[in-house]
Amino acid sequence: MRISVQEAPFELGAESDAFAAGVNNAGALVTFTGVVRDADQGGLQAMEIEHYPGMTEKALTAIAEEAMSRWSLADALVIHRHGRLAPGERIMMVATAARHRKDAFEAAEYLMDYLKSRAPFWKKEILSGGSADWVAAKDTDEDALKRW
Amino acid sequence: MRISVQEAPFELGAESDAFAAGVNNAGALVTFTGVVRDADQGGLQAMEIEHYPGMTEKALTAIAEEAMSRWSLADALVIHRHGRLAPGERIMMVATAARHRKDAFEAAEYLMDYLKSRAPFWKKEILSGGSADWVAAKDTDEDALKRW
Amino acid sequence: MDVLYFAWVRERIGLPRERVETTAATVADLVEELRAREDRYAAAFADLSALRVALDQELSEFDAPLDGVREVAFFPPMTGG
Amino acid sequence: MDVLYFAWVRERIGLPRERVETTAATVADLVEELRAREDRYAAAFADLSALRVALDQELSEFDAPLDGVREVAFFPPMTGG
Repeated sequence: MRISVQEAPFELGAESDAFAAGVNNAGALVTFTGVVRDADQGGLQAMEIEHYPGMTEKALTAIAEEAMSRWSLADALVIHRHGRLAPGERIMMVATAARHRKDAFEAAEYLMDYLKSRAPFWKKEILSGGSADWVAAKDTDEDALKRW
Repeated sequence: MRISVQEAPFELGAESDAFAAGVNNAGALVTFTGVVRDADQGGLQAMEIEHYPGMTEKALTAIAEEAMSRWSLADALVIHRHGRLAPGERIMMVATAARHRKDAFEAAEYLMDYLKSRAPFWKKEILSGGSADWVAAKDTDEDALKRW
Repeated sequence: MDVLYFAWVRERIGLPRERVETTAATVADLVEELRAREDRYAAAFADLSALRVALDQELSEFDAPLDGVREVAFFPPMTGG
Repeated sequence: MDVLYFAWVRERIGLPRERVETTAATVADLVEELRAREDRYAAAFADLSALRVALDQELSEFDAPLDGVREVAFFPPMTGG
């Protein structure tokens, strides 16, 4: 299990290959990657991601450990960036490995649902023209937790 | 959208990077990779994957097109190998890209469920000692189609 | 018409494809003709619930008509992924 | 105790963290003390339903006791992923 909270970019391909190389006899690997997309109204210049150093690592570790125990995963990976990101940059990724695909998919969705709403990150959209808006939490993201 | 039925190995990382580079303004990327794991009783020497040339490509294309239309994906990728594979080798992968994670996850699971049970591939386990068994289809795989 | 066999159906019958001249109206009729040929066919087609059929590379049913069909394939349930 | 602010809570109050001497029994009591200080605090804490609190880096509730707590953090609902 690996948790990384980092400002630096990460390579999706290299991380996927390294994760796959580290697991033994897992039939199913799932990755999810989050990418900065344009604001709903367009004109996104940058996405600033604030976090709570110390708590972030603890929260992500607790979420990943819960996933590991619920689904007996062979392995799990969480990478989440903070700082200023341009549109198209990758924000974060999770990866899961399990014997069967159902476990790998469910655990990856669980990780995503929890890190959306329970890990201390806050996104701010910087728009062309200079205005900036904190991204509001969505009811649908909170609701997504109820299925687990 | 890309469908590849091939005997040659594929690189998970390189395919993931190429897929990610090809999509525009998709916030969510999901990959699933299937790996040859040991037989339940142990002692797997190789996995032989037979397929139905011609029908395989048609079936995978139809499944991917259905996924693209159901979830308005930005893109989808299906790679499936045939021939003789060693334990630990990658059998197949799918990738999906969408604005939101729910669509990317659901579409990837849909692709997997359908290509498990509706694409003309058959797996044979070659065991140490020389015996060989065709892998039986699982009721759970057939049942998985009912949710869509 | 061309008749194709895959996986253990191919192994039981002992060949991957053959040309079959038939006036069978449906897939089920064709199966009856094949079963009557030799034991290896009877063995391969003993339990239709364990078999699937494709007509011209589309999954179909055993009661489907063969009118105009050029390629019939028999195989066990698929195990891809 | 150390009190930390994140995202728009930090922006409204105008600083990321401060040292607060308090005898407040619960988080809600501490919020009342902070609100009474200045308008910028009153503005930041106007609607508690829009806020979350962590005690020593664990998510908690506004009615939780502060006994033994060294670090309190206030922030809006999280938007990671």
